[in-house]
Amino acid sequence: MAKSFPVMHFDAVIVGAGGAGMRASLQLAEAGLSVAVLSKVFPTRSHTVAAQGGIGASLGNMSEDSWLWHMYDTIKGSDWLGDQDAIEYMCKTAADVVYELEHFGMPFDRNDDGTLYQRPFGGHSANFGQKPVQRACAVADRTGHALLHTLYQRNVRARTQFLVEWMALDLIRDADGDVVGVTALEMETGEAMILHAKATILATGGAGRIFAASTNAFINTGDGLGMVARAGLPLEDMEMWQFHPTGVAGAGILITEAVRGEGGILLNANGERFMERYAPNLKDLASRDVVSRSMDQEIKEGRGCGPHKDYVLLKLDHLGPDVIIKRLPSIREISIKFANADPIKEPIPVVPTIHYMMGGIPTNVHGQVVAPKDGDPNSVVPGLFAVGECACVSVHGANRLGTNSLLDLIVFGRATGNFIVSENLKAAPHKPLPGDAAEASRARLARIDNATSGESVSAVADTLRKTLQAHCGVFRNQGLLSEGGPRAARDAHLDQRSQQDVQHRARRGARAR
Amino acid sequence: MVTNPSHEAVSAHYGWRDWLSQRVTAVVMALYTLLVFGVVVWHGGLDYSVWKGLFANNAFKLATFLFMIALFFHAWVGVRNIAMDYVKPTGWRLAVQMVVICMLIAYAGWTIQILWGAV
Amino acid sequence: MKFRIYRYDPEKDAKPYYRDYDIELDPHDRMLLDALIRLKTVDDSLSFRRSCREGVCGSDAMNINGTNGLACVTNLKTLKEPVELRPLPGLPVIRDLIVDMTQFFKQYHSIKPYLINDTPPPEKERLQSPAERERLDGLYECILCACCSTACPSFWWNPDKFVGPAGLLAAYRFIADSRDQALNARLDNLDDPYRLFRCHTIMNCVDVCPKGLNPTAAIGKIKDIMVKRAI
Amino acid sequence: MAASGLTIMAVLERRIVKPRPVYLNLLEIRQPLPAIVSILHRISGALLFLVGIPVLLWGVHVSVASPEAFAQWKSVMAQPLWKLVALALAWAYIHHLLAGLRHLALDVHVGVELAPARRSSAIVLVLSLLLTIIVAVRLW
Repeated sequence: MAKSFPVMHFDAVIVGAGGAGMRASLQLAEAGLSVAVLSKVFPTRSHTVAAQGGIGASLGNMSEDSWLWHMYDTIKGSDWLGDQDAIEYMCKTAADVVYELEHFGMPFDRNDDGTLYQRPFGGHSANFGQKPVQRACAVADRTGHALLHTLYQRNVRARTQFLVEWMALDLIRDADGDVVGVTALEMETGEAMILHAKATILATGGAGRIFAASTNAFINTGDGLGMVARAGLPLEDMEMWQFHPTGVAGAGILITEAVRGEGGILLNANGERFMERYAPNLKDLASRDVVSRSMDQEIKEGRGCGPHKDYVLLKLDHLGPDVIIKRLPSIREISIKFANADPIKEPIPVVPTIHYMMGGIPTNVHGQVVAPKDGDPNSVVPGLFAVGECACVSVHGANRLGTNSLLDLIVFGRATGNFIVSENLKAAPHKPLPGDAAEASRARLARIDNATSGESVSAVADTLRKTLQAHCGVFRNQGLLSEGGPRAARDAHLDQRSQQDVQHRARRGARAR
Repeated sequence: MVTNPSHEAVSAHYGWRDWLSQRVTAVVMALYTLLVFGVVVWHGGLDYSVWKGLFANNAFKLATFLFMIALFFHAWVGVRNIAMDYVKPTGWRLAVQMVVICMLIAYAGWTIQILWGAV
Repeated sequence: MKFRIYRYDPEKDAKPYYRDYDIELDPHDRMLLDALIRLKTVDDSLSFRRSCREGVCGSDAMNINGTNGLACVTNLKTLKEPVELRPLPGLPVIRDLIVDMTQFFKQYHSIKPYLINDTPPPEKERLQSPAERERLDGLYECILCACCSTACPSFWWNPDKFVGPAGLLAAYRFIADSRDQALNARLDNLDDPYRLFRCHTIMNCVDVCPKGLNPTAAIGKIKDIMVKRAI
Repeated sequence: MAASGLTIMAVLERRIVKPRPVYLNLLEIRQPLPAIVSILHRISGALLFLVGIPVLLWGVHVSVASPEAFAQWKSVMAQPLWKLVALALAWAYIHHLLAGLRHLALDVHVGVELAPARRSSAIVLVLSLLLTIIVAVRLW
């Protein structure tokens, strides 16, 4: 293998072409920067496409609403652990970014007066928790699909450069600890390259696939988190994972909260609407962690349905065929295909399923990655940004409010784009690449290329997923977690597997300090 | 796989006329078919006198001529469509199309000769 | 369960060949994609695309027993054995079941797949009545899986010139949008014996669309508007 | 862009490797009924153009010429080989006509959903065969 890789130069490189990556790339491309977006799948295959329910913004199209109430719901939903400055920024900006999406052509559902329709959603309330409010802007139950396609289309218009089916390998940090680009592999040819950039943005999404049962796409393997960890930077809040209350039992496919927003209810084996007991005010529309825990409790106490008493039922036939066909068409499709149940006639079997990673790469509201340095816990890592689920601006705290994930992508994708544009990168020169820019990737590729024996990837991954599932479930406590951590490390053979990576990380860490 | 947006709009700015004319000619031919079928049924079969009589009638001659012209135009668009799908080299395709045009013009001449030529 | 799969590795194989598999499935393996993932644990050289595994991302389109479809929403019980799996027809094969979709996306891009409205946007949303919005139903849901275009004989013969069902469906999605102002330019862009009029209403696209969409109907409406505009 | 660096276009151009196979085996790809009707529409059209038009013109030409020519034409048409040709052309004309009417209906947005389209194609297929059989009975 060649000593170093060929080099391409850009003002900005974005890793990941989901909602956040493409919202950021749009700002950059429209500002005339040379920007490359690399993605291991074609952009419209990104996991944003699977988001169903909606995007939250206090437009007040249905009844009075206020960004303050949205902010309150978000903070309360986060178990009071979210960063309130960031949440304030997000909720204040929400209306503008949603209107922007509408102007981009996103086919939102409408009210009779032509304004955007908004639906009720779990945890959305008026007047600081007093009563439910309709705040979720939606495109039937395909909001993420419409959003992702609209952003791709707008990027086509802006002539963004996409590097499709390219796999990012490692961040490149120079002697000052600044990030000056990434190494990446063109998957079709197996050719590795250096993408030299003045700004590197990670938009690699979540890691839901490290669990055995997940609502996430197969691609959600947390690649960006690995890149950051290998570069010697810390991650934040990694124990905070959201279980979505309604994944199809056995299949894990997501059934949006909008089902309950439109009036669907949860029943246990006795036919009881048990959420009335756990959350008398919001009932089935309580926040996700509350509903998930309640469901788990019901199942644990023997009131689950089915031969193994291991799921509960989501009933929506009382909404009538019209509402189901107009507002929840994909849910019906999923339910028929994956649960053998037509929700117009019968309830859908559901279980809490891993859904969203609240933690990730720590950033500020400009998307700049921060890490502790010289006593400053929020010291910026120059050249590196992160947006979307892989980032932790900490607007979600310990539990994300439904519809805030799409909002997070768009608000912070755009904010990061704007910040980078304001930095006037066009005029600035590239910071030189370090001499060993490609070394870590080269060594790792060589090790894989030259390996003649080893274990099966799928077997190792399966063990790891089972451990995560067993130790980081709906109820997580000190004992389970502290037992699961080392076990997961053992499953992944972290001790022996990545000697070269570890050595490299140590060197880098030393330099960065 | 690398995909980059291409923006060339490469329309020829024609196409709808051929598409429509193929439909219009189809209707003309269908009506004529119905007419001939009706005449044959009306006369309970075909013998020479009926046949000859038909072709002595100017209205029928005109209808037949219309049918033939519709047929030739319809055939032209249809055969060109086939050539566009299966004959890839441009030179060959143009050659095929030229031959077809010549044939159809000759057929049109023949039609006129049959209908109004020396009887 | 028995499978017969089209295999091609550009680094090893001079030409494609078929390989037979017979594997025991788990009772939880419901869809074809589950079976493929299980096959990959046996033969990790087998290559196919997959992502959302619920029929919304459009990655795992392939030719299944002769018909294009998404592996993730194809129930194994509906399949005749041996299940014959081949790449989408008419596109260059990169490896096994993975095709190069450049041509397909080129056609999609060629119809300017984005809203065109050059008036300054209002402070809030552009208004659109529910009826106007409803006109986009059955159009915007396309997942760009390419099942339709690669089932279309017209696309097989002219993939470089015919926009194909997916691209034309997208074209009509913007023509039908009350907010779009580029109707004439869009029609001009399609008035072409190849780009639009290669469609001969064969309807294979409708037959295979995993989302139940109807590109043929959309194309018919484009032709309609174009002819009405001209006359 | 620095001189030492590669542009995306340069990368793209380098990538044109060896020719790739294309899977397009028409015998293995299942064709639904509407597609079969459609391809038969094309085949019958080609047949009518290549054989039908000259035979039609020749037939009309000689048959209106004189009673003797008409009689002679009738006797030629009575030969089994010509009967077969006539039958083939009859099928081609009937199928092309019926399938064409179906296409016209689709063009005015009638029956353009999947189920009716399948049904109408079955009807076209069966009806054209039936009518051809009737023609065959009349011919023999």
